[in-house]
Amino acid sequence: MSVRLLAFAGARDAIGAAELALSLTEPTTARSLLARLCREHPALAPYESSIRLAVNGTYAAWEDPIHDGDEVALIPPVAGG
Amino acid sequence: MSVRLLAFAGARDAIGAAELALSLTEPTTARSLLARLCREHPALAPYESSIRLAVNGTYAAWEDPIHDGDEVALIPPVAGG
Amino acid sequence: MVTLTDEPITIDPLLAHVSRPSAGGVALFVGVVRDQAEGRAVTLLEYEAYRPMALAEMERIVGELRTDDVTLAVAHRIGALRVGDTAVICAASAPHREEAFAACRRLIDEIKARVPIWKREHGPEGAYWVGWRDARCAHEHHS
Amino acid sequence: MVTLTDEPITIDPLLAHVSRPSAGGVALFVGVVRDQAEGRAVTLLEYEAYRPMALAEMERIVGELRTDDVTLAVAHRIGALRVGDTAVICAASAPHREEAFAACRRLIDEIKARVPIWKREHGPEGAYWVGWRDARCAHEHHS
Repeated sequence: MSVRLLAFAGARDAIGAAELALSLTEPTTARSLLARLCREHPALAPYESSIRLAVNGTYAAWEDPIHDGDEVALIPPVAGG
Repeated sequence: MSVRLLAFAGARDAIGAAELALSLTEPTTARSLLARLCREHPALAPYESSIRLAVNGTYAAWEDPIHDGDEVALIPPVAGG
Repeated sequence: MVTLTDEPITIDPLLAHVSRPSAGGVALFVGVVRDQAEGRAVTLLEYEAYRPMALAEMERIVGELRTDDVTLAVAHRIGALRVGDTAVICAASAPHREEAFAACRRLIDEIKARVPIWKREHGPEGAYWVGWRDARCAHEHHS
Repeated sequence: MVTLTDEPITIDPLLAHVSRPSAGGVALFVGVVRDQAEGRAVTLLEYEAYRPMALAEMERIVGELRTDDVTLAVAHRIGALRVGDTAVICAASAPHREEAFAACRRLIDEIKARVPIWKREHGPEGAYWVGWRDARCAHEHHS
């Protein structure tokens, strides 16, 4: 099972990539996916509690499951306007 | 002592004139001038409590004295915007 | 900036007037002639003003609401306006949106309460001055 | 009407979109790049968006706030903006000004809270993502 990960703004800088292909080998929720990314990318970890996840263009609840083929985005604090 | 009286909108219709020259023979306040106009123009009387007076382009307090040469305006409820 | 005119009014000159490098937000209000008023159809509104006092009162309101941070502008049109025509535009700029919204709201509220402008509504049932019928024998007393 | 563009944005298309014969008031908000932020000088703001989601989220917000009486429009610009450039315009029309102001205020508040747009501030002290520094080790917990 694989998902496409997008990272924006400060989250992109912390991960060092705007886009990653991730393989998931076990059932994963939005929360566990963010936790995994913070383990793999220590520069992201200090921001864990400030980042929201969007799945396929909609904010996800933390317990939402991630499915094969989903587009998952790391949404740091927004600053439009 | 004389003043120039201006009347607008419904007050002008009630008085039948947009402008009058008034002679004042005794000390007059904004309140007494309006009272006199309501006596002289019965069509204006039902509106007495809704009309404000302006003297020389500024809303007057009811006890303000009227002076020779003043421009006094009858201001019915305003409806701009 | 305060304008009272028989000509159509537009937003751009007001927006330009209130723009400041330190102002991050501009709130605007555009008052437009509606096709109805309290259930009655409206075809035309005739606006008239006590012109010198209307200008002076608008200047006084702007002077009262202006601060070091808040800049305001207002334009009011008079004459014969049809449905969809713009009667009034208010603009307020401020560093942040809260103050801009608050100042713009105050500006239009004060203008509607104080500026000597009247409108005669024309519809299928005839023409009359807005607010005049309700003013007859009002139960307020002078104080 | 929801617009996300790299080009300059202007009020007129939004005003035209929200105009209705029954709408007597239009409230607008124009968000402009300021010359400072929290005391720091600003020379340039680089806006970026997660474009498809930003558009979808703006549509969702407009859908939530729209009623039979209230019509809304929003345009957001992204890319490199200088001091004085317009970043966002919100418009809301309603029969009366109270609802128009309330809807416009809600619209810009929700946009700032929810739409995935970010800005990198450039000034004498370098460049950084607005809000990112403050997000480090924030004490909120996921729920």
